[in-house]
Amino acid sequence: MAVMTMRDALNDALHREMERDERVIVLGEDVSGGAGGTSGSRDAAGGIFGVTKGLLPRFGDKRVIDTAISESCIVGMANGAALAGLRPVAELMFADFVGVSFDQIFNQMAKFRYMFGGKAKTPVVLRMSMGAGMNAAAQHSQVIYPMLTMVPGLKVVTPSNPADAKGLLTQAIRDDDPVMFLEHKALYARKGEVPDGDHLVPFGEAALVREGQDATVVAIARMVPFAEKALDKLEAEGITCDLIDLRTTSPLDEETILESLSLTGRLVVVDEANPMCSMASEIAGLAARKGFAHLRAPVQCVTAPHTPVPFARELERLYVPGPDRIEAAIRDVLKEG
Amino acid sequence: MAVMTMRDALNDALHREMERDERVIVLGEDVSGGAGGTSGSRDAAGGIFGVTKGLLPRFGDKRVIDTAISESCIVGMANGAALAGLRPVAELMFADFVGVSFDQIFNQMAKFRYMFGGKAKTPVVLRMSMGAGMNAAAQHSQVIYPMLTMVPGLKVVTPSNPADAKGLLTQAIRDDDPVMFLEHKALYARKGEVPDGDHLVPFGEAALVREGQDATVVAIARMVPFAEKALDKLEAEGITCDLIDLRTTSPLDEETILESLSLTGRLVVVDEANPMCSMASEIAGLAARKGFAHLRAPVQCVTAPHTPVPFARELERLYVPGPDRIEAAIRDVLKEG
Amino acid sequence: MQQSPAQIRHAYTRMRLIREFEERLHVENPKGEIAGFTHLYAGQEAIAVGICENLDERDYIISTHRGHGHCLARGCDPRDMMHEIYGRADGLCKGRGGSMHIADLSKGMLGANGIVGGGQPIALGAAIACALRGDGSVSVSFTGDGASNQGTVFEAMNMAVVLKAPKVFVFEDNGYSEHTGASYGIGGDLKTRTEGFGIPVWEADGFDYFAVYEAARDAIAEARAGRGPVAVLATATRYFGHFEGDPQNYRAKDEVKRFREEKDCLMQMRRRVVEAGIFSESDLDAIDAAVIEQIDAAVASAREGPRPGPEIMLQDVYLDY
Amino acid sequence: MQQSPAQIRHAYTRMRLIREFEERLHVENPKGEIAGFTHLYAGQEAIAVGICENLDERDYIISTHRGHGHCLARGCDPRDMMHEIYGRADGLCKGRGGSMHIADLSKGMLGANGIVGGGQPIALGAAIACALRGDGSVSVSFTGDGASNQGTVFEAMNMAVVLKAPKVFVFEDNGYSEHTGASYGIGGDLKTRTEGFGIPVWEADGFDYFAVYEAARDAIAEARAGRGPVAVLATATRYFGHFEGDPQNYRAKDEVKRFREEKDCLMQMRRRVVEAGIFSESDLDAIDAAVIEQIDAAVASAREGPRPGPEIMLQDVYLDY
Ligand SMILES: Cc1ncc(C[n+]2csc(CCOP(=O)(O)OP(=O)(O)O)c2C)c(N)n1
Ligand SMILES: Cc1ncc(C[n+]2csc(CCOP(=O)(O)OP(=O)(O)O)c2C)c(N)n1
Ligand SMILES: [Mg+2]
Ligand SMILES: [Mg+2]
Repeated sequence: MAVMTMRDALNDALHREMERDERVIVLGEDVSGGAGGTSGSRDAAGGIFGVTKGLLPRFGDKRVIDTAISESCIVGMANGAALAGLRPVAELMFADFVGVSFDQIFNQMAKFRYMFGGKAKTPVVLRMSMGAGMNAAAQHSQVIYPMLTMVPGLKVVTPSNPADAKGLLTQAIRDDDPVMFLEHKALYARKGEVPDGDHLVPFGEAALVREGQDATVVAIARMVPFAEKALDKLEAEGITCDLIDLRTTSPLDEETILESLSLTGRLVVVDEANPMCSMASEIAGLAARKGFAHLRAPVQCVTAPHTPVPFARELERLYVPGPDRIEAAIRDVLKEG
Repeated sequence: MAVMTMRDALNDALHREMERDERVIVLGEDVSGGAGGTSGSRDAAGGIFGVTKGLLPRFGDKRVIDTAISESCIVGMANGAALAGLRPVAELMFADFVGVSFDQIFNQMAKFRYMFGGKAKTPVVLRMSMGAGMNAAAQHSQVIYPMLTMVPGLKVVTPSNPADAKGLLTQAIRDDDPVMFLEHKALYARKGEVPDGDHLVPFGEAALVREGQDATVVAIARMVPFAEKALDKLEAEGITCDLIDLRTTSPLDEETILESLSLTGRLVVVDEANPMCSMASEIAGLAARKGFAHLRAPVQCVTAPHTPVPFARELERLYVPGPDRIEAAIRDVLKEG
Repeated sequence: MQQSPAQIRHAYTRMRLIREFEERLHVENPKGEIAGFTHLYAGQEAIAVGICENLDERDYIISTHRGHGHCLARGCDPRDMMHEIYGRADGLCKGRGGSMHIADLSKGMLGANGIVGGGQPIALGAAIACALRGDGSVSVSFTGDGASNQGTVFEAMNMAVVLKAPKVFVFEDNGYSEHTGASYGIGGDLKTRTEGFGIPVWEADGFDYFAVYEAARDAIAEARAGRGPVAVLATATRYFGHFEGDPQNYRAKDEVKRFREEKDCLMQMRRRVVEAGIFSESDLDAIDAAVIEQIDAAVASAREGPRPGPEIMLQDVYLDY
Repeated sequence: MQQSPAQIRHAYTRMRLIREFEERLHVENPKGEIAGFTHLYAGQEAIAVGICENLDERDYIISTHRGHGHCLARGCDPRDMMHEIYGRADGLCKGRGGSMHIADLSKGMLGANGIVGGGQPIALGAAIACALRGDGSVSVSFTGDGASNQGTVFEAMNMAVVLKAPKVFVFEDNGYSEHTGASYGIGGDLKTRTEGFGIPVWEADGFDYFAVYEAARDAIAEARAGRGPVAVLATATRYFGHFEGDPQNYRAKDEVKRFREEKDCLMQMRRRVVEAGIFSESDLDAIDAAVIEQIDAAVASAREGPRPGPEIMLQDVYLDY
């Protein structure tokens, strides 16, 4: 075990998997950086968040491929390379850029295997940074997992800490299905203990981060540490909750949620997404469909408002569901029933 | 009142609005058709489903603009024309083609007004055909309203019959916000009475298509006539339900749903979308959040499975939620509580 | 004609196979047993076959919505394809894909594609795999005149040049993009526009098998040698509507008739082969007859093929979920 | 130099305004009061101003992520912009947009855009509105060397030709696309590639205001006359990193220094104007001093500007919902 940032844990997983399997390639804008520049460096960036740093010097530019600004082409290339036997890890700098590449995600990689009668395998990992927290405004701050989660054929991964980031990325690269790998940009610097050597976290297994009695709190990515903060405060008052970190939104670990709900009878879902057709909606709906017998109070959803992500610090802080709103929702869920 | 198909009702609305307001323009692939062809006709298509038939001869090729196959550009042009004072009605032949134009929908038109401090107005209508029913397979059969409904800044319209189609399209064209107008391809030939002259259906007002006692059934687009079929059968046995046709999924008429639920205590949601983060999830979640006090049984969601749309007739029929599955869900919702 | 008689027989047979496959679908379609959109390739056979005769096992192709010709030229089984088009459980894609999504990965056939312009970046990805293997293999995308205006196609041309990838862009100008003439939608012209990206272009008459074959041979040799992407631009026409059922209001009444009578690729090939004394008319008639028999059998078995059920609907969304 | 002294004063002032605006932001940024990504335009002033001096009220422009220069050249209020960049409630966009989303519809400024390549189709839509009005107005998009590879840009070029739209494509080659050299990502070269679409290209040294102005004047005249889209290709450099905070590892240490010393657009313009006897050094110094005062005031007021609250977060998603 070593303590490291999520960025370094991801970087470690990439190095290890590229070492382990020569079919793994990395591609995207500035995944190395410096090509055509005047400094002579070919590892000038290593990804704008530094996650792919050091890969080009180690594995060369046939396996670490800088591209032009052509996201449809980046994702499409990953799709084709996968069909042809490689295991590409493609990068969209910002998750918001699914906009310019959505067809290759939603109509192509997600559907090949099904449309082609089960004969195709498309082991693509699409890494992207998501979420608010850097005041990057409306086009660089979205968490887009709901619109990926709804697409059959995709798996969707949302790590909240360095150990999971390493374990889930390793799993993603070894997985034979297309995986959307969403790295919350406000978590890159989050530190934590990370297992040395091979570390895999299976998909579809949520983590029970805390155990408690009074309610079930389900959270995703950056909402997990925020929920922990809220719980720290409530625990001082004797209020305890199960805190479930989904880790993957597709597959969704319904069992863990429903089991916890059967014990607590109360549910709070914390989702950085906009409210409509969100993961919060999905899980609240799950409770209404399959957890109804246990439900003792209205489900509380803590989400962003139905607005784009605003720029100014004051506004972004209001936009993102924070510990205070989570705490208030937990208090609310305890009131009734 | 005249009886006409949904296709003709839409065509009528387009003719009337182009006549009424010269800022209205229409653009898309083959919205007229025949340009560069050898027959000399410039109204050779009128849209592949015939909805824009007759517009070019009437309004000319400055206002009825055939484009190349460049959907990002089509939607982007509509956005820019709208910012510059026109009222464009752009067409994506198939809703699935949001894939190749998603950025202009999700990062541009939806966000201009907000990002630009409330100064921009983007009165774009984006028409598209959606849904299964023509065995057009995985890339030409999707209902994509959930991924549009979740985007703040968009309005999303899903007519189920000719009268609403006319009234909602007229409203969409006169509306100052961007509107996603989803025409179910299996409904183009559906006939019904359509008011003559000006006819507007406001957004965010669901229609109570049938009134009943035993449960609330919420349905969208083609699911409305399917639900009617199911109810016809159940009514013969004395089971009656409220049937709510959402008409627009954004804004969502929560009041009508919750009011009905407060009377029936039981909810069935019928949605042609895949199940995760669907409108079914949203409305089931709504019941868990705001309708919990009235809810007497688990919510039943009738949706497509978590698979792409399959091609073969037998498979597509299994895929689409039909009257039988709706009937079964209503029976199920009556069992408990 | 530097090709051996065996090669010529192979190519002729493939072209005839495509022609009969499509002509037969045109006859069967109105009977109502075939669901969905069917886009026929008849008229353009010399292009698909002229290209694919230059390929071997290691290579990849990716097709369009008008995919039957490319699939057959690449060696997909016509019987399995027919079953797929009829939506049968034992079709090439288990009845899940249909005409617009026929794929055969075992043959390096990366799929027809219902999204115009969807295939070109994918084919470029396969080209990268070819380059990494370093075995001289290439990846081919077919692109219609209409598709050539899609942003993804431009992106793929650009990136192919950046990466010097062994990618072959085949442009098939059949005069129409659905109901719109090719000349309307294309800014500049296909050749100059492609060359503007730094991609050399070989032009060929798309009705002339030998012309396409030779252009493709030279172009593909460049790509195999690692000198970067190449393009082949071939012009032809489609004999039928955009899709089966298209009333073709955009087209002069006798347009197709004239092409059929004056330029038909099979007619031309027959004439040249017979004139060169390589095969006799009756040799070729025998091929034609065998092909027709094969198609008869394919249709007959497809009509009786097994209907897919719920398991087929639910399987193969993931390998593991 | 066929421009009047008043015109030259106007252009010089705008260029200086951009320069001082950006230099000042570079100084203020590390202090931590400015949030988000800030992309500075310093070094390229002659391009934005050389283009915009040819425009009038009816015209439109659309910008990029590096938008301050285009906004100021188009006449946006530097104080309101500064408030926006500081995220104030009374900023040009109420603090919701920030540096990357400054827009001023009242000035025909259709916005900076955080999506590379997002603006070109939008500007084409505005060009269609211009054509429909038939008043000779034009719509201008600015596109970086990196952005030029985005599919949407190619689509917009193509459709502009198809529709013969009064659209002006300005390509700004500043040598870099984030951390990657321009030469790496562009297949072919910008000029030939653009001409391949059938768009005539005027080239200009992007450090030379008069060269850009004249190229733009001639190009825009074509577009205004209804002869279809045109392009201006100008080469310059950016003086700062891609964004504020960029360590610029991809760049030789003295690269910017040399450009600043040898080619700087303001230096060149001063020299030519003074040599031609149009203004004296002290005339220009006076302009500079006034600009600096204006920027000082803008920064001072922005620092004290009102913070936005919850109403601002919730408003303006729709006109009516
Ligand atoms: C992204 C996308 N846009 C539009 C369509 C509808 N469409 C299918 S084929 C076609 C025309 C294609 O023309 P071309 O590329 O010339 O191929 P051809 O049909 O002539 O073989 C269009 C517009 C589509 N399938 N995908
Ligand atoms: C669609 C999209 N892809 C990538 C980015 C990230 N990005 C922002 S600016 C930039 C480089 C742009 O280079 P260029 O067009 O030359 O403009 P410059 O920064 O040099 O002004 C990139 C890759 C983005 N904002 N949008
Ligand atoms: Mg064509
Ligand atoms: Mg640049």
